[in-house]
Amino acid sequence: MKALLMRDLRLATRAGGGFGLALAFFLIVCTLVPFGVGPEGGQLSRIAPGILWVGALLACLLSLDRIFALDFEDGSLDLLATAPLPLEGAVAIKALAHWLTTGLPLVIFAPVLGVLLHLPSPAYPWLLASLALGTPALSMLGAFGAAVTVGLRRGGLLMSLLVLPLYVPTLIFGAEAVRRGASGADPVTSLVFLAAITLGVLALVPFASAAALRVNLR
Amino acid sequence: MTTRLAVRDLAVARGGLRAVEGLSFSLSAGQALVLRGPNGIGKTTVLRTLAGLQPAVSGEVEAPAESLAYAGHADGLKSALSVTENLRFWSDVFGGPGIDAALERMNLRELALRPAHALSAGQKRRLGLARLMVTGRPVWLLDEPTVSLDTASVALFASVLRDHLGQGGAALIATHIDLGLPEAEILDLTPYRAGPARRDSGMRPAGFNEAFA
Amino acid sequence: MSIWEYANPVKFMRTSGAVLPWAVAGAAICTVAGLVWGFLTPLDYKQGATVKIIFLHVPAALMAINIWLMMLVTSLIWLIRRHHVSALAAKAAAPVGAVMTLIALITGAIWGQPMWGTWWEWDPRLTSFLILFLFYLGYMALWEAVENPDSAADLTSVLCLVGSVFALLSRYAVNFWNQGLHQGASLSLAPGERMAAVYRYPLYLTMAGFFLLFVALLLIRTRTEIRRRRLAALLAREMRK
Amino acid sequence: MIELGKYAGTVAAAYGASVLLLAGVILQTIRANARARRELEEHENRG
Repeated sequence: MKALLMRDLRLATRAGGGFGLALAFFLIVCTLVPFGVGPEGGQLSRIAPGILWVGALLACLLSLDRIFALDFEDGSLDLLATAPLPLEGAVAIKALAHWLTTGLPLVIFAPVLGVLLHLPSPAYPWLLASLALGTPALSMLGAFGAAVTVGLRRGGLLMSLLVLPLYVPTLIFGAEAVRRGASGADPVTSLVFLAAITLGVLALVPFASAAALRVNLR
Repeated sequence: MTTRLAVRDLAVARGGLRAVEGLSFSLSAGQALVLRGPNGIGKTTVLRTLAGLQPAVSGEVEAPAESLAYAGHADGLKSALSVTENLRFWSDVFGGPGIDAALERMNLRELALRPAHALSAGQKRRLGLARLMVTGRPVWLLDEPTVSLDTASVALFASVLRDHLGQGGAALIATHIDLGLPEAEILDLTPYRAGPARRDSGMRPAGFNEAFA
Repeated sequence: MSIWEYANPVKFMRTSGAVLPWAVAGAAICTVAGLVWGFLTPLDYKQGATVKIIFLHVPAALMAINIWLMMLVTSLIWLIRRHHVSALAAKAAAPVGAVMTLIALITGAIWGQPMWGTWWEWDPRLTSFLILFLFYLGYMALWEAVENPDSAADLTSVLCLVGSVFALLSRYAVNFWNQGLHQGASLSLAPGERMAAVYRYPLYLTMAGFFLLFVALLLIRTRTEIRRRRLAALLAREMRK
Repeated sequence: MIELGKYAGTVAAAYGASVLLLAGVILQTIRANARARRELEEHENRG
């Protein structure tokens, strides 16, 4: 387990691993939005929670296909499937590695972009909390999408189509928490729902992902 | 002698059609079996089925849990990692013995710190085979293990294989070249080629492609 | 005789061939009669003629959800009992379900325009149907993308399972997100809220019509899929000779 | 004559769009089925 996690982290952070691409993408999205909607601060601060959440979600999506595609191509996935490690565990570990290299940096970086978008100051703790609670679900669901489409030609585009609808509940509760935080309302209900969804996803989706992987390895 | 792997009346399918059927053999400790047969008969399919990567259509495969190590066409190497890192990873995952013996035996000692992307095709293959040694598993399922190896490396591989057999291991190898292992028995798959599915035989269809037969 | 006998493709072809004319006739009669009857209903005192859209909107929405449920059941049957016809039926149902969802969405938008003053409102019900439509699209795209038919059946079945859970989750999440303008269930059982009989009976008729239409389309499409698979099987066998 | 009042356009558009969509899926179903049947028959007659 630990060996797999360390290997995936090492691969992601080495040259050519694509570490930081997601962050750069997040930055670009948050830079482009003001060009689109105008520089007026009040309007920006109203839509900032949504932009930050959608931006984080898209940045997360960007690197999903790497979770399994590379291991599938070079045969590592065959070998992992025959290893003593249960495939469900391998899936969970790989999703965790994806979260540590993509989700976690996004969470840490988001407040900086919040400044750019005039996010009201009471919302910052809720932004951090909601992203920290929500992004693990994004990684795990993304691993499911990657497992279903691994080995398919043009799998990337299809994966987006499959994964994005699955992101809807997480996005709704996550952005709602920040929005309520920004307006001074109580964001705890949203956060509780968000955490519930994440826990459910973490508990159940590895089984679906491993089943899909086994089908694709046949 | 202990039986490492017993296969009874195995049928495997590819693309919803039976490829090989009625295959029975057993592999005991110290034995090597070479699978032969024309291209496309299903050697790879048999190996992948035995490795548990795809379900058998029918028949039984008996082997102790986690005793099989599979090596396919791809070596499962990460080009950004060094030889040592690659090997240590698989050793950790399989919980096998340390990597030193494998490095030594496959003549990879001088290359130990080199990243895998700087290896030649033959060197990569040697690393892929060294991986088998660190799994610590007794039965090796090898699919064309000697691709891109030169004569010296084939000989090296044969001697590693002989050591493995000597220590009570076993191997099932799909290959067309002579490994220089006179003791290895040959199993030709041609007689087991699946015929047209018989409707009356009560056999489970391999897939929808046979469901109409 | 057990119900699983119908999972045999040969038997399915025979039985479905016998049932099909009745389903087609029933679908045509009920749908056309229901819609014409619906068109002749009097104007609603509040909504005017737009109330006539209900005879399309409600049956389509009902079928959109029920077709997904039917796909869920057939996917489970495939995963558990490995009956190929079951998987093919799920594949055959998806495009019909997607069209039903689209009809529900479009008629909803057209109806919403005069009632709510906007073509599109991010109302929970409309939004959930949009999400359901996305799930249908993803499901169909996955069927198209996977080459090995058995793998495709497995993967789409797993997707259908996971998608069902998330479609339901989205439904409640959307409710939380926006309380909405949409009226409550039209066929509520509470006596006071029941809609007038003039509208109710033609609505039942079009519901039956849409259901039979789905059955007829499902049978034809499943037969198409079985024929395609048989052709593929024959070609595969020839290739090997 | 059917009474439609001021919402005639709305109702007509809803019915029109729905009928169009239904006709589309019915037509596609029938054509795909005819094609599958023809191809299969051709193949069986040949071999």
